[in-house]
Formats: sequence, C-alpha cells, structure tokens
Amino acid sequence: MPPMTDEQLLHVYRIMERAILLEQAVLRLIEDGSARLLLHSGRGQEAIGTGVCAALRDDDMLFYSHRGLTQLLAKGMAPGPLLGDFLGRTSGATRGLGAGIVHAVDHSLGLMGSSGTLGGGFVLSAGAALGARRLGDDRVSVHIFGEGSANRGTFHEAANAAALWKLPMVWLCENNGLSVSVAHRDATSIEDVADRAGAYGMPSRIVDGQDVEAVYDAVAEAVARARAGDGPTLIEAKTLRFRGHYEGDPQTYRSKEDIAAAQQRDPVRIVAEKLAARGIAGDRLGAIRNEEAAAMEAAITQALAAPKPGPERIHEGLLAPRETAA
Amino acid sequence: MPPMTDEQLLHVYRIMERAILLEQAVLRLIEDGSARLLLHSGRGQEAIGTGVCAALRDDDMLFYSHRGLTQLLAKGMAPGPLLGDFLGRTSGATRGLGAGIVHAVDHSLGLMGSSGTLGGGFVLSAGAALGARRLGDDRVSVHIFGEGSANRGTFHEAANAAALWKLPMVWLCENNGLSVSVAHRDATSIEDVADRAGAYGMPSRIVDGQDVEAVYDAVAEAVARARAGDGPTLIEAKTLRFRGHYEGDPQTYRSKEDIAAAQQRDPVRIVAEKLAARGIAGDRLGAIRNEEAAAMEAAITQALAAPKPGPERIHEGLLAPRETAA
Amino acid sequence: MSGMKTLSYRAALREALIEELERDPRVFVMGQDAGPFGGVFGVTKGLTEMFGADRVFDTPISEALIVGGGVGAALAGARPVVELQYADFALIAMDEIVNKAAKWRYMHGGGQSVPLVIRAPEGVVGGLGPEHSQSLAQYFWSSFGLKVAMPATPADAKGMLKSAIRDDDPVLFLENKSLYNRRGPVPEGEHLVPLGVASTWRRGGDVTVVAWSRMATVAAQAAETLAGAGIECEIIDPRGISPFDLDTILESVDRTGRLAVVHEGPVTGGLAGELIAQVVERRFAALKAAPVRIAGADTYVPQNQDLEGLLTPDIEAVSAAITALAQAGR
Amino acid sequence: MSGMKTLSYRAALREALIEELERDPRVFVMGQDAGPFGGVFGVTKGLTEMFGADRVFDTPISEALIVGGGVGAALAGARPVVELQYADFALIAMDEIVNKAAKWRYMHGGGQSVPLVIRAPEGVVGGLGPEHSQSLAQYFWSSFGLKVAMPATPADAKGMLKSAIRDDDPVLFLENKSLYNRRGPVPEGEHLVPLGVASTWRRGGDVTVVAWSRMATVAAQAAETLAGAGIECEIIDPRGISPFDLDTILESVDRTGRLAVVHEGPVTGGLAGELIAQVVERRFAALKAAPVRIAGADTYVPQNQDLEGLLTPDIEAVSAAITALAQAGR
Ligand SMILES: Cc1ncc(C[n+]2csc(CCOP(=O)(O)OP(=O)(O)O)c2C)c(N)n1
Ligand SMILES: Cc1ncc(C[n+]2csc(CCOP(=O)(O)OP(=O)(O)O)c2C)c(N)n1
Ligand SMILES: [Mg+2]
Ligand SMILES: [Mg+2]
Repeated sequence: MPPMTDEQLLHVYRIMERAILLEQAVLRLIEDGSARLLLHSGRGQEAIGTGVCAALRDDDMLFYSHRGLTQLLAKGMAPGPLLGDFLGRTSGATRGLGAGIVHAVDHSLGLMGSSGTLGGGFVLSAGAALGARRLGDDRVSVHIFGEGSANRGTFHEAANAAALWKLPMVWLCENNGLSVSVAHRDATSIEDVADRAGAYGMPSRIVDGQDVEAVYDAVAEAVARARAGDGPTLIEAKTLRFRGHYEGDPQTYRSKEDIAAAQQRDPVRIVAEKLAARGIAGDRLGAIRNEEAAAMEAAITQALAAPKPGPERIHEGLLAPRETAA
Repeated sequence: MPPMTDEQLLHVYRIMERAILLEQAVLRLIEDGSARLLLHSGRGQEAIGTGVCAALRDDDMLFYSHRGLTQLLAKGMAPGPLLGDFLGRTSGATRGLGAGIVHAVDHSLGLMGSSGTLGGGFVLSAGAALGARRLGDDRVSVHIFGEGSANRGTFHEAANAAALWKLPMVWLCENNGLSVSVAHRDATSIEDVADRAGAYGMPSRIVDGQDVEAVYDAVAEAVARARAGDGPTLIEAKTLRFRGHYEGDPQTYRSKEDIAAAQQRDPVRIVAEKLAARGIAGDRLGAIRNEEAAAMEAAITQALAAPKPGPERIHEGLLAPRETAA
Repeated sequence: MSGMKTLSYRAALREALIEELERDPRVFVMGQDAGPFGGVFGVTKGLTEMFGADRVFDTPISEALIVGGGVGAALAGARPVVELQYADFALIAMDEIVNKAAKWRYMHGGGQSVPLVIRAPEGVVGGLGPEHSQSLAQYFWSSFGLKVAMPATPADAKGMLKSAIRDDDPVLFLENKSLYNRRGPVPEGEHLVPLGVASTWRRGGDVTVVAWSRMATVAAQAAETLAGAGIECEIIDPRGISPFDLDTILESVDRTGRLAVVHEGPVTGGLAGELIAQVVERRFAALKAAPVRIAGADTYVPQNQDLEGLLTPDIEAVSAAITALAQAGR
Repeated sequence: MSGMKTLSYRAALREALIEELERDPRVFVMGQDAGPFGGVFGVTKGLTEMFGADRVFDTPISEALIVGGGVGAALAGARPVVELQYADFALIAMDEIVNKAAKWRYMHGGGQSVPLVIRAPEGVVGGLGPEHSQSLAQYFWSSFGLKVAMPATPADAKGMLKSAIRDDDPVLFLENKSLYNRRGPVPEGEHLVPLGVASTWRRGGDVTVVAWSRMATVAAQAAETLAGAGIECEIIDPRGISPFDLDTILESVDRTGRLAVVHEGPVTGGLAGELIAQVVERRFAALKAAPVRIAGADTYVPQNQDLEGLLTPDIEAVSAAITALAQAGR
C-alpha cells in the first residue's frame, strides 16, 4: 500500500482535533447542565477511527463502537447531528432520542449503526458483508470493537462464517487493555487478540494503535484483500484509554501513574510530529485547529438553538412508514 | 500414561457390545411399535465414549452428547434405566418422561446430563469445573460434543474462561465430518477443530476416534493435566458416523459408497483385533457378547413389564421438593 | 387470480420462497441444512439446485450468526430469509431478535429498515422434548419493531411468507411443525396475504374463539361439533401477534359477549393472557362471562409421546371448555 | 431478631452476600466488574478483599458463560451467585436461563438441583437507552423451574437474596437500578424473606393495587394522596412472579372488586396481562370494573432523559388511573 499522503494526514489531524473539541464540548455541556448523558470518552484512541476510515470508501460499511465518536467523525459525520443527539434535539442524528452513545445511521456515509449489547457487531458486520456480496457490489464491511467485547460468543460464530465464506470484512480490535475495570489479562486467556484469528484461518495483524499510519496501512491492506474476494482480516490495534470507562468512573482499578503514563502516547501529538517531520508548518495545524474550534462553537450554538422533541417522539420510528395505498 | 490393561480393553469391548445391542434393541422396539422415538445412532463412534470413560474416575463429571448412548453406558449407566426411558416407563432414568435422547443424571456415576440445544454443554462443563474447584475437590469435568456444535458461540466463551482460569476440564470433539447433512468443510473454516484451541492458549490433540487406545491415551493425559491444576485440553477424535443423523434420515447427502467405506473402520472390530493381538482368545469375546445379549434381553423384558407413568407425571419434578416445615 | 390448487403447508411455503427468490435478486435463504438437503422439514427442498448455492445455502450451527447475520445483510440492503431449525433456538438468538432486529430502526432514529424474515418451526409434536417443542410467540409481544406472523393454513403460509419477504420490517415467521403435511386450497398465481389482518374462519353469535396456528384448526373442528349442540362459535385466527388486529376481535366480542382463547404453549405466560387483558380493558361491560384460556399445560414437553399428547388441548377439551363458557354467566 | 437499622437497597444486598458467603463455603460470586471494582452498581464492593479472588471475581464479557457456567457450577454442587451487568443481557443468556437453568431438573427426571442465583439490575433510569433499560420479568412467566424475585425495599432485598442463595432452585433476582440508593429499615441479625409470598404494604377496601419493584413505592405514594381524596387502596407487592402468590391478590379483589396493576416496562406483553387474565378467570363476578394496567409506554427507552421520563408512569399518572378505576362501574 502506498503510504498516507500529506493531505490524508492533514485530514486525520483535522478529524482528531474535531473529535477532541467535540468531546471537550460535551464535557462542558454536561458540566453546565445542558446535556445529561453518559459519555464513553475515546480520548487516546483517535488514531484508530481516523486510520480505519482513511482506508475506506464512503460506501464501505462501518459498525462503530460505544467509544466511537472519532469513528463517526472520521467516516464523515458532521458534529452538528452528534451534538443534536448529545443535547437531545430534533436536529440530532436520531431526531431527539438523544445519546450518550450516539446511534447514528447514514447510508451515504456507510454508517451502519452500533450495537449497545457488545458483541452484536460481530454478527451484524459479517452479515452486512454477506449482504453486499448478495447485491453484487464490492463494499467492505468493517467493525471496530474493544478487546473485552471479543470474548462474546458472537465473535466466534461470525469469525467462523466470515472465514468460511471469505466475506469482505475487516475487524478492528481496539485493545486498550481494559473493559470497564477489568484488565485484559484478567478476562482473556491469551495476550494478543489477533492470535484468535488463526483459529479460523483468518489473517491477522497487530499494530500500534497510537500511530495512525500503522493503523491505516494494516486496514488498507485488509480492505484490498476483502475487496478482492480474499476474505476477512482481524487487526488488533494496541491502544490506551486516557480517561475513565465513562465520565465519572472513579478508576479505582488503576493508578494515577498508569493513567499519566498512558497519556504520554497521545495520537494527536504523534500525527503532529509526523506532519512536522514531513515539513508541514506548525501554523497550518494551528489554522486547522482554529477552524475546527470555530466550527465547533457554531455547531454548538446551532444545536442549542434546535428544538427539543415533543413527547410524541418516543413513539416514532418503530416501524417502517406505512406504504400509501396504491 | 501407561497403556490400557487387558482388563480395561475387555471392559471396553463389553461396553461396545452392550451399546450395539442396546441400539439394535431400540431399533427393534421402534419397528415393532413398542417404542416411539427419534434415535441418533452412535454406531461407529463407540471408541470415543468408551475411551473417554476408561480414563475417568466415577466422580468425574460427564456432559454427554445427543449421540451419547455409548457414553452413558461407558460411564456406568445400566441398560435398564435407558430402556425404561426409550419405552417411556417409570423405570426409566427420567421416570417416564421417556426419550429418544436420554437425559439421565446420576451423581454417583458422574453423569451430569445433556443439553438439547447444542453448545449448551460448553458453558455448563466449564461451570462444573469451576464448581468442583470451589468445593475444593479434584473432579474433572468432561464434555463430549460434535464438530458441528463447536461452531456455537458458547464454545468461545467457555474456552476462553476455562483457559483463563485453568479449569479442570477436558473437551472431546467427536468429528464425524457431518452435522445432520452438512459436511464439516461446509460449516467450519478450518480442517481441524483442535486448531481452535491455540486461540485460547489451550493444549489440544488429534486422535483416531476409531481407536479406543488412542482416545484413552489422550484423555488420560488431559485428565491428569486437569487434575494437576494445569487447565483444560481440547481433544479432537476423527470418527465416522455409520448411520443417518437420526433413524429415518434419507442421507441424500452422501453416497452408499461413502457409507460403506466409513463402516470399514469399525471400532468394535478394531478392539477385537487388539485383544486378539494381545493373545486374548476369541471365545472370551464370544462369551462376553453372549452375556451381554442375555442381559440385554432380560433388561428389555423387565423394561417392557414396567408401568407407564400416569398423566400426573408431566407435572412432577419442575421444582425442588418443598422442604418440610421445621 | 384464476382458480385454486391444493398444496401442503410445506409446499405452499416452498412456493412462496421460489416466487420471491425469482422476483427479487436481493432475496436469499440460509439456515442449518437449508441448502442441498432442503431443510430438516423439507421446506427448502430443491432450492439450492434451482437458485444456486449463493442464494440458498447451509450455515454452521451458529444461531446468533444466522439471525444477526441476517440483520446485517438486511442493513446492507439484501432481503435475507433465515431459518432457525427449531423455533426454540430463537432463545439462542434472543439478543439478535429483540435487541437488534426489532430495535435497530428505532434506536437509530427511525430511518433504517431491517427487511429480514426469520422462519422458525414451532409446536408440540413428534417427541422432540422440552428444548425442541416450544411455542414462543408470546416472548415478542413487546418487541415493537418486529412483526410476528403465524400462518395456520397453506394459503396463509404462502401469502404471508411472500408479504413478510416484501416487508421493510423484520418478521418472525412461526411455522407450526404439525401443519407441514396439512393440505389445503391455495389460490393460483400471485397470492399475498397482508400481515396483521385477522381471518374469520367461521361466523357465530354465541362465543368468540380466538385461536392461533394449529389450534385454529382444532377450534374450527370443535366449532362443528358445538354447532350440532346449538352453540355457534365465531372462529378468529389473528394470524400472528404483530401487527395485531384487535378490532376484529372486539367487534366479535361485542356481539357474543363471550371469549375463548386457544393456543399451543403453556397457559401461564402464554399468548392468551395479553389478549384477554386487552379485551377486558376495552369490553368489560360487554362480557357476559369470564374469558377462558384453552392452552398448553403449565409444564415442559416430555419426549415420551404418550405424555406429550397431554400437553395441548384436543378437540374434546376445546369443545368442553367452550361449552362451559357458553353456559356461564347466563 | 433485635431491632432495626437503616440501609440502602445496595447495602442490604451487599450484606446478604457477605452473610451467605460467610455461612456457606459453596457460595461464590462472579460477574463483569463484580470483583475488585465492586460492580458497576457497587453491590459487591469490598467483597473480593474480604473473601478472596476465588470467591468473588470478575468474568470476561461472556454472558452465556456467566449464566451457563453458573448452571454448571450449581450442578457440580456449588452455589453460585452470578451477576449480569444489566438485566437486558438476560437476552444474551436466554438459552442458558430458559432452556438450561429452568429446565435441567425437569428434563433430567426431577432429581437434579440447580442452586443458582442470577442477579440482574433492571429498569428505566439514567439515560442508558433501549438495550440497558429493560424490565424483563414477563419473559419468565412460563419458565416453570425458575424462581423470579423482585425486591422493592432494602429489607426485602436482603431477606430475599439470602433466601434465593439458599434455595435449591435457580432464582432470577431482578434488582431495580432506581432503588439502589433508596434507604429503609432492615431487621438486625439473621433476616430471611421467603420467595413467593406477597407483601401487603397498605390495607384499603376500595381498590386492589398490585405493583412490583420500584412501582410499589410509586403506588404507595399515590395511595397516600388518594387516601386524602377518600380512595383507600390496598397495595400488594407480589415480590416477584414465581412462585406467585395469587391468593393474596384474589382475597383482596374479593373485598375491593377493583384491580389496578402497576409495573415498569411496556403495557403490551408486560407483567400485568398475565395477572389480569388470572384474576379475571377466577373472580369475574367479583369485579366491579375492568382491571387497569398502569405501566410503561409501548415503545423503547430512549437515551434522552427528558423523553425517558415519559416512559414509566409517575405518581400523578398512577393516581389518576386509580381514581378513574375507583369511580368506574359505579
Ligand atoms: C453484552 C454486553 N455486556 C456488557 C456490557 C456493558 N459494558 C459496556 S462497555 C463495557 C466494556 C467494554 O470493554 P471493551 O470491549 O474492551 O471496550 P472499551 O470500553 O475498552 O472500549 C461493558 C462491560 C454491554 N454493553 N454489553
Ligand atoms: C443450538 C442447536 N442448533 C441446532 C440443533 C439441531 N441439531 C441437532 S443435532 C445437529 C447436528 C449436530 O452435529 P454435530 O455437532 O457435528 O454432532 P453429530 O450429530 O454429528 O454427532 C443439529 C444441527 C440443536 N439441537 N441445537
Ligand atoms: Mg477495552
Ligand atoms: Mg458431527
């Protein structure tokens, strides 16, 4: 695979800044009482969503995770509808059902949704790959999930079927070493989730999840393989969760030192350094950051101005709209 | 592990003859209208149940399969209660609930039962191993299952936990190459189910499932490891299903030649040859066969004489008996 | 529509699959032994040969994948028809049915369709025991995004399965194992039966009898006997539970003032409880006697077929209960 | 029994676990984050430290293993208390609950006990959305070998959990997330509350109000208001659904002739339908008006907490419905 272009890397930088700004905005909105929600921060894991999506076409299908804000933005979702969800406004992606974990769908962006019961995404993403094949198109189905979720039985059922049927599918495991409070080694019998792939005859790769280029390379290769009809790949990105499982998590299970150490490997800083090494001036990044900050403020103002849904909203969207009589 | 003694091998021969006689008896009872049931013949797979149980203590716990007649007999169940079940008599192991697939429990024999939804046994057997450890005893938990069932998600969840917790557990996969009509290669993405074990850091072994000594050796080793606290093992026994999935199966999915070829590797003949090679006279085997045949006839007569349950039976045994007031 | 032909319930289902596979290339069929073998109940017999192994194929023993994979394929734009070998296995894929298929549209804002059909054979027959004999529709009363269809005749089997495949919402399609060999008239040519419209099998002014699936036939047979004894039953087959055609039932109860509800599966926690609550809530004054539940015994289904026969009410039991109801509260 | 102390529902549950872990070495506790972290709702806080990591420990995210492993451990003779992080995940382990835990004894002839407790926090609170807010007891009406307990007070939480752990049958123990911080009196010393015995919170002759779990408190508060308006409610908390103490409810309905049923979770397919059917079947003549269901909206629970608040009836809604019932059919 050709390495990422400067343009791609700049875009990644932009999305990362956007994601961080959005998270910060949400934390502020929680603090000032405008938003009531449970946020699962993705801080520290921004290289994954961005790296994955840089390797995808718009129409490739993404089943994102509960820690998926960066993933949504990287796949093309605008902050506006996400803010609308966080604030429970009709301008939200779910038209006011609101969200701590946004369940956005946008077919034009290949955003397929997210399963709240972890592990649901394994069978769904395999199925979407099967569906694409049935329709005769060459979309690839991608699922991003945590290492803890990989212990659900659905992993096994979907991995076997995907390998058996050579489905156009890429799985990306964000191994941040924790599922809520439980350390990876206390929940999983082997160190590398990637090593589970061999049991299905599925290729796998381990990458540095803090390094967007490493993620991109592995995903681009896997996507090419999938699109060529050569079947699924499991990629494990070793990453770090900077914050609590959810905002408010006391994190009694890890030390301040551990947290501080984790935060040393900031994917945003790493991208900035890469760009600098490529000779891209720091003020270009500053400009991007400023643009994004301004856009975010505008999006927040807009979202806050959007109407809240009426009580009827809870009954809408259960079923397909009735066909009008012929 | 020391090889099987002559006595052990003679006992295996006896159990195999018993199992075959019992199956034949059931087929006859179906034909003459005395029994109405769906039988999943274990013909061809007798070396597995016998080999496994020869390596177990009475109190080791067995979760047997739907093709488990030999397994039940080998663990010590008498034909009488099984016939009682087949015939729907109160003398049956389930006191008249009857059975095509007998769901017998006997704690003194370590018979734990069988899950009708395939794959249920993975989590149950892991749990039983966990339970034994909690109670501080050194029982080993064993589960026998088909290769098709190994594609249930419960395999994954239980394998991970068992390896993680080093549970005293042995899994034996009877790979007869078929799940109902579906060939192993059309359902499973790799050839050897044993290769799934590595994904959990679990040791595994492949054995000739027609050769009782091979099965015994592998299981004895695995049981010793489990009992020593060194964790679970997955053993795959390559075997052959001589008959249809159930009696009445048209077997449109395999040729007469395939069936005939499979039947060449008869585990009973193989044991008889082993015994002959050890210098054990053929008339000793003949005597065993005659003893077993006579005992089986007696058991059938007895079972047929046993009463059928009354309609109240369907309401019995849902809950623990009420404690008598203090 | 020209005339009628006679088909078994099994053949009617198979015809529906063939017609929809022909009509819409997005449709595919998968399940355990659903490929070349044709399904353990023979519904998909010959379909792999007709449509190829990429349209009709076997799956591993992986019920979560069968249903969840079906949901995923539907999200991608295909129209999967997946088969659970026994309806009991819905319990293995319960998260996929209840939390994925039924909720995906709602929880993602309302715009995302899940055009999935889950075929699942249910019911008490053949000594299959407690884990292969359940009737489970009652588990899905509150799975609001999910439709639940339960055809009782060959014509309905065909027409409802075709409607289910064309529906943009997920449909749990519960076939009754005892009905597969049942033969009946099916209209020639294109035949669609809308989901969620009750079918009134018989008119009568004395007792409203609501009966699903196989029990509709049993109730209809009881009604013949009862007519001889001067009791006129109105037999209504709701054809499923979602959408639920309560109006047809209420209209009938308005005339009869008496309601009997008949189904397989246990009384307690069964389908009837919810229906009775709905009717009582709306027609308390119209009722002349307490509604009656005529359903399975409150226990599990043994493999012993003599005992199995005790599990579900037969024509005599249904007739007796309806007779008592007809006389009650006079 | 000496006096009373005040405990939160959470602390009461924790005390029950501590006492039973101390009493019986066969007891162990496992669940996601149930070890050192103490559970996401804090119920097992400090227990690993007290009893060691082989008595109270974390599990992988493997709900089938958590429940099925619990069944297996119980079969081996241990007495596991397993925790599902949210009751919603019962749907992932449905086969293990319905087909294994509940049926194992029956389908293996009746002699094999499954002394398992499955703790599962349920209910609508905190913006957790459609897959983390369900109330699921109604799924288990026909899981006959399974007991289903739903404590509504700290005292019941403690006493029922202790009984559940000592019970030889599997118990699904549904805790209500909204109640964890609720404080109330708990008897000092050994305190056991038998499973399946209803608790009458308040006596009254006008309306029988059956309410489970959190809604029992809401109903009791409504009853205070209504008493001021001259309507005397009898509040009955069935404390679960299995065993089910119908007699206490029937005896009350005999006196009041009016029945309101209150619960979280949707009306349709919810707990009330079955109960109403059971009462109507037996007490049609005694009823002066149609029984009323006061329950959750027939939809899924959104994450938006403003909308979430619309899902379950509040004191006003309960009062209004009971007032209407008290006046109906006069
Ligand atoms: C089936 C299921 N079990 C448990 C949960 C509760 N839960 C939500 S997030 C989480 C931790 C997930 O860990 P991991 O998969 O490693 O992802 P991470 O949070 O680290 O990104 C848990 C246990 C759930 N949502 N679904
Ligand atoms: C969960 C589940 N799915 C499907 C079935 C139906 N079924 C019964 S036996 C069988 C085939 C099992 O194949 P395998 O595990 O290889 O065992 P074998 O019959 O070959 O011994 C199937 C699909 C079942 N009982 N449980
Ligand atoms: Mg993690
Ligand atoms: Mg097999």
